[in-house]
Amino acid sequence: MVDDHLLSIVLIAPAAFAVVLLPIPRRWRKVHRVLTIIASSLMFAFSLRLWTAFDADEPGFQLAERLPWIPQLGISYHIAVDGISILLVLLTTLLLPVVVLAAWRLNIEHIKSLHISLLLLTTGMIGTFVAVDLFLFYVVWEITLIPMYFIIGVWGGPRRIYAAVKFFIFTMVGSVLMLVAVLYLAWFHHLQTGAWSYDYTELLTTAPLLPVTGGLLAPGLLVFAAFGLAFAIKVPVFPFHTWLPDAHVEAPTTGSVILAGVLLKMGAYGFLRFNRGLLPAAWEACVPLLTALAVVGIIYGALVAMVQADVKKLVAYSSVSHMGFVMLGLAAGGQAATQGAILQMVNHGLSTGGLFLLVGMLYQRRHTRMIADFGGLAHEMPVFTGVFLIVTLSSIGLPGLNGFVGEFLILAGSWSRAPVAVALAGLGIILGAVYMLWTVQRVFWGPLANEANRLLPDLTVRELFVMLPLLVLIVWIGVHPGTFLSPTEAAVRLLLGR
Amino acid sequence: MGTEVVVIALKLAFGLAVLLTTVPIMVWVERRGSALIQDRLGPNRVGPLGLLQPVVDVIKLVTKENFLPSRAQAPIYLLAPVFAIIIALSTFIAVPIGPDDGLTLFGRPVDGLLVAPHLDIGLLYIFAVASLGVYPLVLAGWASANKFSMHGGIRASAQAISYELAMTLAVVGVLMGAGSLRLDEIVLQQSGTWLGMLPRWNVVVQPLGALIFVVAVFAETNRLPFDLPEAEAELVAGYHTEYSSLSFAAFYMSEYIHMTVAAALATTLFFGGWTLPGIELPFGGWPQALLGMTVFGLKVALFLWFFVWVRWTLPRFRFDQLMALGWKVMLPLAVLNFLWVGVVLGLGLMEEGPW
Amino acid sequence: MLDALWLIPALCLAGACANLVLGTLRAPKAIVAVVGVGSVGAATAVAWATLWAYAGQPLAVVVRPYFTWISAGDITVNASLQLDPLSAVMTAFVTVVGLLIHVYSVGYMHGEGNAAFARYFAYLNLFMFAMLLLVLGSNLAVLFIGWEGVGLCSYLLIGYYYRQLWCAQAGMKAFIVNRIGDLGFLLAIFATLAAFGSLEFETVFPAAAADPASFGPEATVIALLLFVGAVGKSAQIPLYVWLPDAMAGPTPVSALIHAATMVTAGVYMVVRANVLFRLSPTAMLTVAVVGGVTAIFAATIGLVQNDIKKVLAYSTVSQLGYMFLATGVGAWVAAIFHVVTHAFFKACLFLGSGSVIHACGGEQDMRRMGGLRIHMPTTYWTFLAATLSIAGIPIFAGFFSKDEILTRTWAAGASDLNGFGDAYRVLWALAVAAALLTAFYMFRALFTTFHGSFRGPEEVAHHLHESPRSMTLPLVLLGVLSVVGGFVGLPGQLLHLEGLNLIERFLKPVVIPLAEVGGHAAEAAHGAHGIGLATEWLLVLVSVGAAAAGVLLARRFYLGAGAFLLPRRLAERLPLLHRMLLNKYWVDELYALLVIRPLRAAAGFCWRVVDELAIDTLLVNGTAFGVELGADLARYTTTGNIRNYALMVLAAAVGIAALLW
Amino acid sequence: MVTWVFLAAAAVAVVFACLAVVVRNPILNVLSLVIVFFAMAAIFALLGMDFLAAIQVIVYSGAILVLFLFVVMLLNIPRLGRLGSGRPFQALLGSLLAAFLGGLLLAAAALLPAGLGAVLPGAAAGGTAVPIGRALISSHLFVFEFITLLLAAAIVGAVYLGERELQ
Amino acid sequence: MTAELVPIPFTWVLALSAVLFAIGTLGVMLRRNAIAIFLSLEVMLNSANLAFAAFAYRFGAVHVAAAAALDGQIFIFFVIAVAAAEATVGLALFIALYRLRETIDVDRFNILRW
Repeated sequence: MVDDHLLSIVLIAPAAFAVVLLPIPRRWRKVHRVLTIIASSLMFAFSLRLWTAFDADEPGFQLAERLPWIPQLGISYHIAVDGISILLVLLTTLLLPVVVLAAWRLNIEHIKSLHISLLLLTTGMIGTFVAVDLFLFYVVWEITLIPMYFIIGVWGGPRRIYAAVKFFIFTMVGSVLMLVAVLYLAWFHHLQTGAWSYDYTELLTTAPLLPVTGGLLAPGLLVFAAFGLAFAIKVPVFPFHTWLPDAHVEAPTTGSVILAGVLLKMGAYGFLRFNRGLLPAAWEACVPLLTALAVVGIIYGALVAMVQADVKKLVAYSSVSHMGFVMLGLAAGGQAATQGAILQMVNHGLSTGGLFLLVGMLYQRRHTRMIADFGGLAHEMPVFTGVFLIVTLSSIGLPGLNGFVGEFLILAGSWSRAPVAVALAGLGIILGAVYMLWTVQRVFWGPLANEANRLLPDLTVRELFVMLPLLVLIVWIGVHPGTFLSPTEAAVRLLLGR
Repeated sequence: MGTEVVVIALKLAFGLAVLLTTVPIMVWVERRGSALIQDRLGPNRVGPLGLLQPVVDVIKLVTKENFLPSRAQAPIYLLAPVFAIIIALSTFIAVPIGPDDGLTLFGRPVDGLLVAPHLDIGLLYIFAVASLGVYPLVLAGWASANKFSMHGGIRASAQAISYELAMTLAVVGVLMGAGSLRLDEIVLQQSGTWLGMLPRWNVVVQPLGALIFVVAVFAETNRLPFDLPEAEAELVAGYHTEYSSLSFAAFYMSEYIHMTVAAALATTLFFGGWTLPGIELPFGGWPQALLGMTVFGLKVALFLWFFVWVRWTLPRFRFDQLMALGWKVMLPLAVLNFLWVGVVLGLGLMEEGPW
Repeated sequence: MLDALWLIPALCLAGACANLVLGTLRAPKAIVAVVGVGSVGAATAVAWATLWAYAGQPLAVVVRPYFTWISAGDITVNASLQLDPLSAVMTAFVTVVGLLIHVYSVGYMHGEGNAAFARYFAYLNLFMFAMLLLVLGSNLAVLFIGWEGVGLCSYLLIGYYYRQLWCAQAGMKAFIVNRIGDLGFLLAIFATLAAFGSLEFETVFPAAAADPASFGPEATVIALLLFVGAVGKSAQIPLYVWLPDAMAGPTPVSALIHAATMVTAGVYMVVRANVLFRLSPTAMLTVAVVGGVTAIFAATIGLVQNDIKKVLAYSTVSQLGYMFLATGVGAWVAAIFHVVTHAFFKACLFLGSGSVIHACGGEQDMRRMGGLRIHMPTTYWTFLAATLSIAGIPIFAGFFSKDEILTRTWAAGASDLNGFGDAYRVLWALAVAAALLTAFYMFRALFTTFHGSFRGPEEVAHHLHESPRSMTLPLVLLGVLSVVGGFVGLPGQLLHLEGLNLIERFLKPVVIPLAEVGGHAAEAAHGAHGIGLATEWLLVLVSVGAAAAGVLLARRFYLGAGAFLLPRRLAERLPLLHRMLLNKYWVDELYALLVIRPLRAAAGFCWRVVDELAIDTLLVNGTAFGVELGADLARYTTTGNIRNYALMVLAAAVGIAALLW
Repeated sequence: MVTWVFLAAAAVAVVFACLAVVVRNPILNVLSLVIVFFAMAAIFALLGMDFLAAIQVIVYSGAILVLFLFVVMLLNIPRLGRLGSGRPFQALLGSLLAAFLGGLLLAAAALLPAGLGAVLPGAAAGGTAVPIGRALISSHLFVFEFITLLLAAAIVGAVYLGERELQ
Repeated sequence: MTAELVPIPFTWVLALSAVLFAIGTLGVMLRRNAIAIFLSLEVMLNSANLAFAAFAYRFGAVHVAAAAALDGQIFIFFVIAVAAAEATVGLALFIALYRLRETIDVDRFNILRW
């Protein structure tokens, strides 16, 4: 029974649990916390079951569930996982208990609503990764928007409303175009086969037939652009990234972690799944542009991160840079590069998520994120420093930690296709070391610069437990990435082979 | 065509006569009854037992000046009492006063002599007309250009609207039992016995509905304890403060006609109309009709006495209490009755069983 | 025993982890020391046992794959270790020097707190792990792990005294400059992968050697990129700037990482990839030129440094230049030989300087030392032995290796290697000059530190003492090795005793067989040097002469009655030159001007102008403003008058009705 | 006879509708409308829709217009402004359009093939109340329930709007 | 089952509906008082009802057998219900507005204005 509907359970359980939380009075903060942590851990357990039930050698969709939804239009509730999405589902369910635990002591209003938002968000995010029906995909894609909007707008920093609205409108602009593209694909499918369908597996037969020649207004290119814009904004790719720093800076730690950890992946996932999978011809035509944007993003993000005064903003811009690597891997399109890009999504979720968590812990202690307010923390908080350093090293791609594996595969896979791009992206690696280490330098090393930082408490046991899963995975992926690479292999091969 | 016209004419004449004579009688009953209750004599000088007192009153009224306040809206002011009478009278048309099956007149079968025209929407018709009852009061109150009148008018209509709801809902219970809007069918449905021994009257089957209906009817007719629209202590005489002479008489009459109609309705809906519990008459035709009319008349008379009795026994409500009672007690109770009838019907208790 | 190969680095890693835990528990130093030294000791024992077993066999290449590290698409990278003569040599001296320095550190770092002490040993163990991984790795990727690992440890150890900002900054500088080189290495890995489809040494190099013609261009690219990595790690021009600053770390760290082992990783890597280099004359020449220029360049700076560790640092840079010069002329064995001897004498020198600094209470400026020979004889004698060794005085270890390099360079010039004979001849001249300068500044350091009279403050003078046993023991051992270390590479051909050169014989399988298959010109220069015996003896004389001249000059300048007078006068005579040398040719300032400031300006431009102004304000909020403006205009149609609206509705209704008509 | 009754009712409806729109005394407006609705009820009855006729009277005359009357009295509006006052141009345009629309509809009615209607056979025996009632709780149940929701919402809204003034 | 004919052409009913609709529209266009506008609206609603009735009367009998025979009447029923709801809320609004502005002259209300 459980196994038959495993995917549905993983997908629906968070939302269902949000409903369970609804009638509990919001003053029972502890009850909310305990229940949510139990529920989120349970969800993670379910997703682990998903992982074990998953067959890595099967390239196509697995554990599928399909129910007619609006049969007249060929819309169905069709969910399934394949090697590309399983990792991201797991990342999502892993980060949920982590952020709930991280927000444990947070003395904020409406903890109940925060948890409900988080749970709904989780359903949306998982849905994005498991939806096979494009209409369903659009719905869950938009569902993620609303809780995130609230998380930023309600629990955020001083400019939260601006940031939330910016986030919302940016994403909305893209996703509305995406809806148009989805409808167009269904219509085209109808034109070709006489049947309406929004199903990815069926659109695969017709979408590649969209003509891409005939100038910039070729249907294939337009659909590609519509999808691409939605995903590019989410990733974010270079010129569409300005919502990210604002959103990250203003969002609470919880939001930042989820935003960086999962939401950005939705864009890259979309690129791979839809732009690459459905429109290979248009993809080929756009590879130079994507590569260029990816490289610009890498260097640009790193450069801008370098001069930030706010740690969170710095990490946000570093996300732009890191996601540039993912985009580069996708653009290169080889087996290795693509697998690397998927792994790098996970890596980025872990390391940047970890950085946001750590910055959040620091913020909770000092209520500032300005680098200038710190200095010489290493002596006061040695364990914190150590953990921060490990996550930093993971972020800058030290071999033996996770970041390296992803970057290695991406760059190695891209080399034969675009050596210049790889070399330029390499500059991004150097700059990454520059800004991250410079930050570490200014925050942790040196004499104690600010008396307010004296005797700051070190990591608590709870906080250590928050970081522990991330650290374990950082090392695990770094030392034995095969665990996480092998499931993606067959699926990527199938996708690229089309 | 011929007999129809005759029947209609007869019926109208009879009804008019009965109702119009009821009014003076009721005035007398009321005055004598109040005296009885208050342990005094009441009018006893004019005629035997003061029976002619109403006649004298009428003469007095007719001879009074028909006063028109200077700022009154003349046409409305003058038309309001007329409407009042018309509406009161037209309600009665639909009420069946006796069994008319097999009746012949001048050798031809007549239909609808006693059971008004077999109105398919009978009950709805009554509601429709009753709902218009507010207009004369409001218009009179407004047209008088007098704040007491105005207030009285507004009170009257607010009260009427409020209690109409409860009344309608209570009647819905009756409708459910009968499965018809036709009043004669409702009456017939109440003949016979229920559960083997009880009269099959709706008051027995759904006492709550009957209670609500009766209370609501009190409010509808603006009788004590719900006579707030004309509470003399508060509003002089309410909406008819400024009226005199025949206009006043019209209002006065309409009130008593309303009362009579209400009594007739209550009888019809809840007390078996012209039927007697458990008695199957061995004869039909005119004797049966006459007997039925007598029974009906007696029941109505008892109800009218009940009206008087209550009026002189209970104190007056405060207006907010009145509204609270209407909305917060009567309405829910009416719904409860509604449910009760549903249960009774659902359990099959209304059917003729092996009782 | 060979199966225990993985134990060698693993033991060190275990030690590091244990010490990290001990550090958080603030365990007593004794335990930490036992764990720290013990783990490295065990690793050393295992290593030597393994080597013993290996040496007993025909010197085949032993590859031990453990698991697949990365596998995606056509990229497969194994986590595997390899034992061949080259890695054997490296392992041998790395473990020994590492162990000695661990022992030394127990004494040197005694003043630290428990946590800091444990942290130190954790880092040091971790370094040993990374370094051993580096030398034992069987492919470029594993090598790269070690490569970055040692870089990390270097970063951590340079910034060990993190509360001093400049220490931390030096660490960061080291890491970032190294990163630049690492990028080259990484790109080289990608290029290798693209060209050969594998990163395994045993796959790539035979393939390249087998088909030199078709792999020529790739080899050039790969070799140059690899060399970029080596330049970063081994502190060559232009990326040498981090090494002098790296002296901010504790002195044993300088000895182990920044003199003996890590910085020679570049040389190791180039030698490892000698097949590829040999396929590319351009790369060879580049390596040689960079090495030669660095040797003389760093030596000139070393002339005027007053910080004893800085002198040693520049000498390290200079010596590394020698090694690259050696690789550049195809003297692979000589390069490795010099790596080994350099490890001994430079570690000895650093430890000696550490001992001195320890005695002087942290003072590093030689101008406030002097006459220490009396107070700390052990240190003096070991230091002297190492100085003689580095100066290239015969019998001492450095003489053999350095002489070998000079000879080979000359030979390269003489045989017109790859057609760049003139360049090699110039490089030889530079190398000889550098040898002279080396002898000079090393003896300058020796004389100013140990001879004459003490010039420091009085209170320090009272405390001058010999270092504890745990420090002197390694000193003595290293001193001995500085003396006798060269005997493994005796230039037998000078005496017609071909078998004397043990190291050459040992390393031959790494260098020669492949070349024989390739049959390349470089081999001609190598096999018989291509020069006559007489010339060789002459060259020996020249080099010894240069060294002697340097020593004598230093004696003239810094010893005796006229000490320090002559140099001061010289400095006054040539102020520009002196200032230039003192300020290290203003290279740091130049980098700040040419790299760092433009970078920051570009970053600021990107942020303020591109991000905030162009994209966010103009495009994003501009669009929003446009919409708002349009809405502002459009809202004037809403008059607020309901009847107006009703009229519009009616008009629309009529219109629709008419349309339907 | 039926025809004449219809014509009479129609005439009454039109005349009083005009009065309801034109007369400046709001009470008279409401009363005129009452009469219009009565005429409508009559027409419904003529067309065999007795249930609707009753409902028309109960709901419109008995409830809605009473409410209007209430409000008119409550607000004590003395006299309405002159017809079309305030915005003459708009009034002119509006009347023209309204007239045009009316003409359009009339023309449409005229162009339709004229035909006599029919009263349902059921209407003769037992009225339409029962079949409509059955239809409401069977085939139109959803809309019926939805209407109850709408009414509930309207009540809540009205109560809210009224309550707010108290604070 | 044959339907009982009534001698009223259904187009007459439609025509009456059209006339009433026009009158209602005129009222909405010409009146300034909110109540009066509302009354006119009711006229319009009723004219629509009448149109429904006309068509139900004309075509309802055609579908005697079908359940749709009563649809026209049921629609009128619903329209009446909606009108009731509308009147409730609308009048409550007017009262609220009146308390706010002491007038219900719609020309005096421009709170919706730009």
